[in-house]
Amino acid sequence: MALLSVDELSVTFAGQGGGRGAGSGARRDTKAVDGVSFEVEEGQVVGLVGESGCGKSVTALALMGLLPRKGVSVGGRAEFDGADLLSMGEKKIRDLRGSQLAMIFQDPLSSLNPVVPIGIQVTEILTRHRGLKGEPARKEAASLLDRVGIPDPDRRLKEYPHQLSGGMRQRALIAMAVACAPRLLIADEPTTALDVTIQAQILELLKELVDQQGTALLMITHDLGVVAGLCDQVNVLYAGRAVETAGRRELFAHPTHPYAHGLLGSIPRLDAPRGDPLRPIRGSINDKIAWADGCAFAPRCDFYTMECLTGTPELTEPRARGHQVRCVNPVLPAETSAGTAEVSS
Amino acid sequence: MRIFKSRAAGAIVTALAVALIATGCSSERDQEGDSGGAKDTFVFGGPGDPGSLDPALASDGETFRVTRQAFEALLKHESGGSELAPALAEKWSSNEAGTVWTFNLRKDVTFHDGEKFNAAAVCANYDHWFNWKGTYQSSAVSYYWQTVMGGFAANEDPETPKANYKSCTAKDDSTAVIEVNEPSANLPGGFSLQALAIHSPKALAEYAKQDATAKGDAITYPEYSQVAGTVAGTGPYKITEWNKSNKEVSLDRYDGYWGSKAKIKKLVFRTIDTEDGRRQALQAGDIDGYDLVAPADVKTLESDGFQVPTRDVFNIFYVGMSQEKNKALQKPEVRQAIAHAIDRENLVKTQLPEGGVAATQFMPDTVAGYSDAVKKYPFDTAKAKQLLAGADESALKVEFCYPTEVTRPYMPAPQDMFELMKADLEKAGITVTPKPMKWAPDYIDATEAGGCELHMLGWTGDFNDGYNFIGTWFAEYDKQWGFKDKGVFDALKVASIETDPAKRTDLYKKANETIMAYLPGVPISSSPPAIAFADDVNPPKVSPLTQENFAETSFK
Amino acid sequence: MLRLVARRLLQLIPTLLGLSVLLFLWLNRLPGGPASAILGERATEAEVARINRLLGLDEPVWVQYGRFIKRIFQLDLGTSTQTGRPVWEEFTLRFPATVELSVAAMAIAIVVGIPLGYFAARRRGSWLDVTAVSGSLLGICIPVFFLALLLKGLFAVNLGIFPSYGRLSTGIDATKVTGFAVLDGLLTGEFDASWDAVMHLVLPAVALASIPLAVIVRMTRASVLEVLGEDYVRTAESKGLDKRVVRARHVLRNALLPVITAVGLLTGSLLSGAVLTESVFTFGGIGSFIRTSIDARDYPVLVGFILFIALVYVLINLLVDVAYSLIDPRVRVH
Amino acid sequence: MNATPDSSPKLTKRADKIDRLAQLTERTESTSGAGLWREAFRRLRTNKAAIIGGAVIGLFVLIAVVGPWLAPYSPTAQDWRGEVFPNQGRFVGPRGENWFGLDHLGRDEFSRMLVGARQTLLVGVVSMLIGLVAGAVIGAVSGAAATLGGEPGRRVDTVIMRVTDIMLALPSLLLAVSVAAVLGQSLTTVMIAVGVVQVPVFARLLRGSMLAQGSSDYVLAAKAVGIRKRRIVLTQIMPNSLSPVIVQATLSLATAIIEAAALSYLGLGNPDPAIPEWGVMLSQAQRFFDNAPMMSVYPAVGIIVTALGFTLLGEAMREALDPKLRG
Repeated sequence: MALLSVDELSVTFAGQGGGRGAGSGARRDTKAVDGVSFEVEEGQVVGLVGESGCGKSVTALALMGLLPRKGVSVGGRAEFDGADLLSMGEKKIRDLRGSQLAMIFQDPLSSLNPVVPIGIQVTEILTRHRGLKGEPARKEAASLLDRVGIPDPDRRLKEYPHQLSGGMRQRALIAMAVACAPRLLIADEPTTALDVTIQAQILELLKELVDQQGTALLMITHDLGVVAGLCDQVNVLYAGRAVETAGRRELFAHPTHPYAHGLLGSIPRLDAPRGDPLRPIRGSINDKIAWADGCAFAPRCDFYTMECLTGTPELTEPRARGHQVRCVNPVLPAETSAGTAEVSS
Repeated sequence: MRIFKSRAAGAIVTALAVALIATGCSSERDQEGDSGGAKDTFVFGGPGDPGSLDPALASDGETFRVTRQAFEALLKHESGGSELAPALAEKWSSNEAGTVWTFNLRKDVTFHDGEKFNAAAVCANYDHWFNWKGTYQSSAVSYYWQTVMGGFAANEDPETPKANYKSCTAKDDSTAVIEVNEPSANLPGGFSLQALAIHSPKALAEYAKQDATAKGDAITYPEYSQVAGTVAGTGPYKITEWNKSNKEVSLDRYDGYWGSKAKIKKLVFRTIDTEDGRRQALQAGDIDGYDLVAPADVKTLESDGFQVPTRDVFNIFYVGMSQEKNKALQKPEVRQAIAHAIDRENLVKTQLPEGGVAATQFMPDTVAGYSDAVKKYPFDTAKAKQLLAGADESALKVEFCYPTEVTRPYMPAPQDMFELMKADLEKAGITVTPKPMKWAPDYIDATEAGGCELHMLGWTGDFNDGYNFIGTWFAEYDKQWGFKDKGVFDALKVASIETDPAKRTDLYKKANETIMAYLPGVPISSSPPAIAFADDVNPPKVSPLTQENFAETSFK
Repeated sequence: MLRLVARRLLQLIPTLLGLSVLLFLWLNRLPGGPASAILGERATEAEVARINRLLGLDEPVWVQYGRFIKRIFQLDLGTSTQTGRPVWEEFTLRFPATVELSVAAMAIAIVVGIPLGYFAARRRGSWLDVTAVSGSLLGICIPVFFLALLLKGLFAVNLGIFPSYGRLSTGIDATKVTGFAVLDGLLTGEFDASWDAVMHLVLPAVALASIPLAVIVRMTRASVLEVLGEDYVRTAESKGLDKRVVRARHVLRNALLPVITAVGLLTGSLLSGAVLTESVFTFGGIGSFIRTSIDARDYPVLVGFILFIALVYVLINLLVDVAYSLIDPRVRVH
Repeated sequence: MNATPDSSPKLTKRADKIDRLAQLTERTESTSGAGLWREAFRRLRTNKAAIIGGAVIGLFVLIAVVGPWLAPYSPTAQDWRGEVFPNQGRFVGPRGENWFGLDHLGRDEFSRMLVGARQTLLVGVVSMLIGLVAGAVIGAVSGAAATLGGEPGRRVDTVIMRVTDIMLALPSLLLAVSVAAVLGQSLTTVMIAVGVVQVPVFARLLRGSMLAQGSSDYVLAAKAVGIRKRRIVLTQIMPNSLSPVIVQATLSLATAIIEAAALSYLGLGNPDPAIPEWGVMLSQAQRFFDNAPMMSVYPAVGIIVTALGFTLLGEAMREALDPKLRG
């Protein structure tokens, strides 16, 4: 069975002022995640793709149990190795965090405590989960930094975050994440804050680490390039729901949900015929309709029909086994041209 | 933050309310708060720190209150009264001219430092003062010597008055003869002043070594006058410590005292500058008595079981007029109008402690020379209006100065008293511009220099002689009043050189009548400075000159 | 570090010099002199003139300024016109009292304020939070002297729990060592004296603490709230660290940085509060002395006090900076 | 399937498709559009603290404006003089004709409170303005010098800031005494004194935010485009530095009123006690606290509540304007 299987995960934030006592009338709640389901197998690299605001990060935090308790309601199940992370007790999930579950965050600078030396920030996790203290802890920390490719680790251990370069900071964070050889590593946009040259290195590093340790990696990104380079399995999220799930090749070859189709259409490709225009998706993630009422993507969709506006569309496998699409009228080979035709006309 | 603030606001208001009600309403007082420990210490609260331990350098009541317990002069005032009585001198007499004063001294008197008291000691003191040099010649240091005895052996400043003191000779061990050049209305009263109290010759020798210096911006008192140890007198108590940071002076009973020994072993004077500070301290049992009780508190204290004995009045509170500052005031009608406009009775009734009286002349009725025959100016707004009209000053505008941040024995609440009189004057159609000033130096300077059209001021007598009151103002031209009136000046001249007490008293009566006819200003009231004691105290006889002798005090 | 200190101390000199000039010019514009302060009703114009001549107040301005500056440099602040003693002596005499009071007040403010602010932030919206926030608001809005009066009226006069004024009860004769009443008692083993001194301290200290306490609570609360939202706290959590570690190492430590600065500045401002509180409780410190000096227009004392405060303030700031650069690595490099 | 030849049905179909869509589509309003102030105001409206604060202040200002006409009696006339005996601790509490009772000179306390509001507000506002203007000028000069003046400018800046530092250090009432000493005691003195205390606060504040703005991208941009320095300061830096100043202004209204009260307590307040002002009334009444506590309570509560009002509003504004807390 899967290492992690997320089933109908939903996260709802109480509206403005809600959850802060009776004082002000709670306003409209916002569903950040609205029934995401996906699976991660041992050692597999799974991608969560979608434009910002589609609920990727929230999903990750929900899995780590890092969402604030107040004003947030989490629904569904997320079985990690058979245990449900969502209903798990504070104490238990603390034990999992850092040892079995680890996470890497987007902005390495703000994710490191500015007034605590790197050394301590690395060793503290060793102390917590591997009972290492004093000299051995320091040694281990040094070797960790070494593994993530930080030169002269012993000096770095004494230094403070602001004294490190962006790349190094992220490496340090990774070092902490893999310190206890976790079984699942969640990386939330680990490269967005870095410049391109570094990005590649970091991705490389991640890749080899997970290969070495057989760690499963949940890669959260908006960058299809990253996905293409890394992931085995890809989930495309829109407005807090998975709209398409497929293997990497399958997805890139036949994007079937109009959104996924649009996403791929909106990135420049060298192999595309010259003069063939980029086709951006109109509107923004802010124009959407509740999944309950229909397909949230409808307002931006070129192909939507009345059916799209009646209730949540079901997951179907219109193309191939294991290639799930949540769409009433998916983009199938016949229509692709038609669809594009309408746009260009 | 958002909504809590809103709740906060609510919470605050209630909290506040509770606190206020609690303080406001709960009026039961706990009497057991007495932290004085064993009852052999009497703590008395005064409004200000003493300036020096050597009374000769002082001119303020707070200093004298303390030193009076440790130092005695040749004469004193009878306990609880204002008549001269023997102190270190058993008998005294003067020649016809009033220039030679003979004192028969008390025997078997010793100073706190063991020195023997005798005629030599007396003369040592007078000569010590007479030979003061440098800063000691500043009237800020030697005010009383200069008022009683004039200048010094060698005056250093042209402005210093010429010496009236001639010599002091020890006829024998117990007879001292003090000679002056000219008779003075300040004698013999002056001999009773604390400022002229007798110190031990040994101490004097010490004093002489030290100098008061004036450098930069103020006068520095000599060390000996600031730290207990050197000063030594003959009084029932001896000064043992002056703890400035604790604002208290401690005295111990002097067992070698010649008279009836003090009843309480230890006497402490503490400074508590505010009126309610002192009251609360007494109520909380921290002190056993205090002076300058706010009139408002007298009833409260009495109903709480405290003793608030009433002193006889020995001061005068008046409204001064500077005729040079505002020409309109030169018209007698205007001055009379102002006199008629002010409702003295109401002021006495609502502001002064029990025993306060409206004044008809520039001295209280306790002073020899008080006259019932003076012209009176009863409260009569209509009359005032009409007088003003007569002098066509109906649109009279005056500037009225009053002091802030001060209470004096004769004016317990200056600002309130000012407001009352302002209202009165305005009723009579006079436009009043208030001019508040800090008591010192601003107000004092302004009034003395005649800088105020109207001002309120007062005087507490040093000793029982009419001249000590009216003489200080009306003996000659004075900027404060800014008038020249031969009649008034002469009336005082003749009185001041008359040596026969009885005759002098009559002359003072005359003077008072002349003054009130001329009406240079408006005498308002005399008020007894209220003094309070805890209920377990047998208080000393209260003195109109606020010269309580705490040796008389004891615990019940 | 040393260079920082040295630089600051050098900066101090011109500042104080400039201040002294201002002060002198101010002094020079002032009416009256010591004479009438001493003589009261009994002062006459002639007297005042004589005394001023005696004090050299009739000399040309520049001569006086020369004297003034010379004195300042000799740490001679002149003589109090009220007490006729050197200002410096008067200060040193009363300084311990005020220090004692200020320290007590600050102690209260910190010991109560930081935990209160911290838990208020942690239990945001709880009754604790509401009380803390409203309390601190009130603390800022209630006039210190009125609060002092309330406290005194309630706890000293009506309930008689605490003494209503002063530093020590008269019954107790404590031997003077350092001048710090509480400390002395402990040193000499006169514990009753210490206790008595403490009792005398409570009310004024509470009154004086009101503002710093309020500020500290608010600052701590705000800054803890901010830190709780920081990414690095989330990182720490994601490492599954113990609550205690997260709070101590990653929340409190960072949250307290701004509070430290605040504490420094507040200490400077305590002195002005002391003037009010001390005068309500006639607490024999510099505060009440200044109050009487204000009434008596005792300018030498006031000038001395201003210079003195300026000094204290600059030194405190220096301390704060040093402390800051010790805790916050980011400051060290610049 | 959507490429159907016949037009009319398609049209209708399209039409109601759009309608249906329109009614379903939920536009989450984006904050980016609204301007700083519009947005701030929007947030203020939803902030209870702001509402309460605003209400209190509104009431206060209203009283300050119309109070004198509402006052049933003259605040200065000692109409009931005969009935109050301060020297015996006998006072007159609330009663039919005098809702708040009488003060220590037989004047109607209620009327005095009403009229006093205006004085109090006057003192608060004027002194705040004094502090604001003076402080703003100093701060602006200092800030401008620092951002654009190069090395000499920076030196000027440090000097100015040193001075303000010291001013910040001096107990407000000492400043007040100094001012009073030179100008003599008057209402103006009080205002100036309290104002002077605010100067360094405003100066530092404005300078601080100007420096922040000075190094911000858009200023750099403006520099890059080669806009003249003065224009940058005037058109770019100043406007954007103002919001914190405005917040501070609101807050210092509170402190000003409290300061003024403290000054009156030290006898440096408004010299003419006849003219009612809450601070003066409080310091006058606290003498009679034991016999007539309410006499002190009225002005005290007045001061505290008003101060609270301004503080609440100020805090709320700060939150509303603070980009960190936005969204």
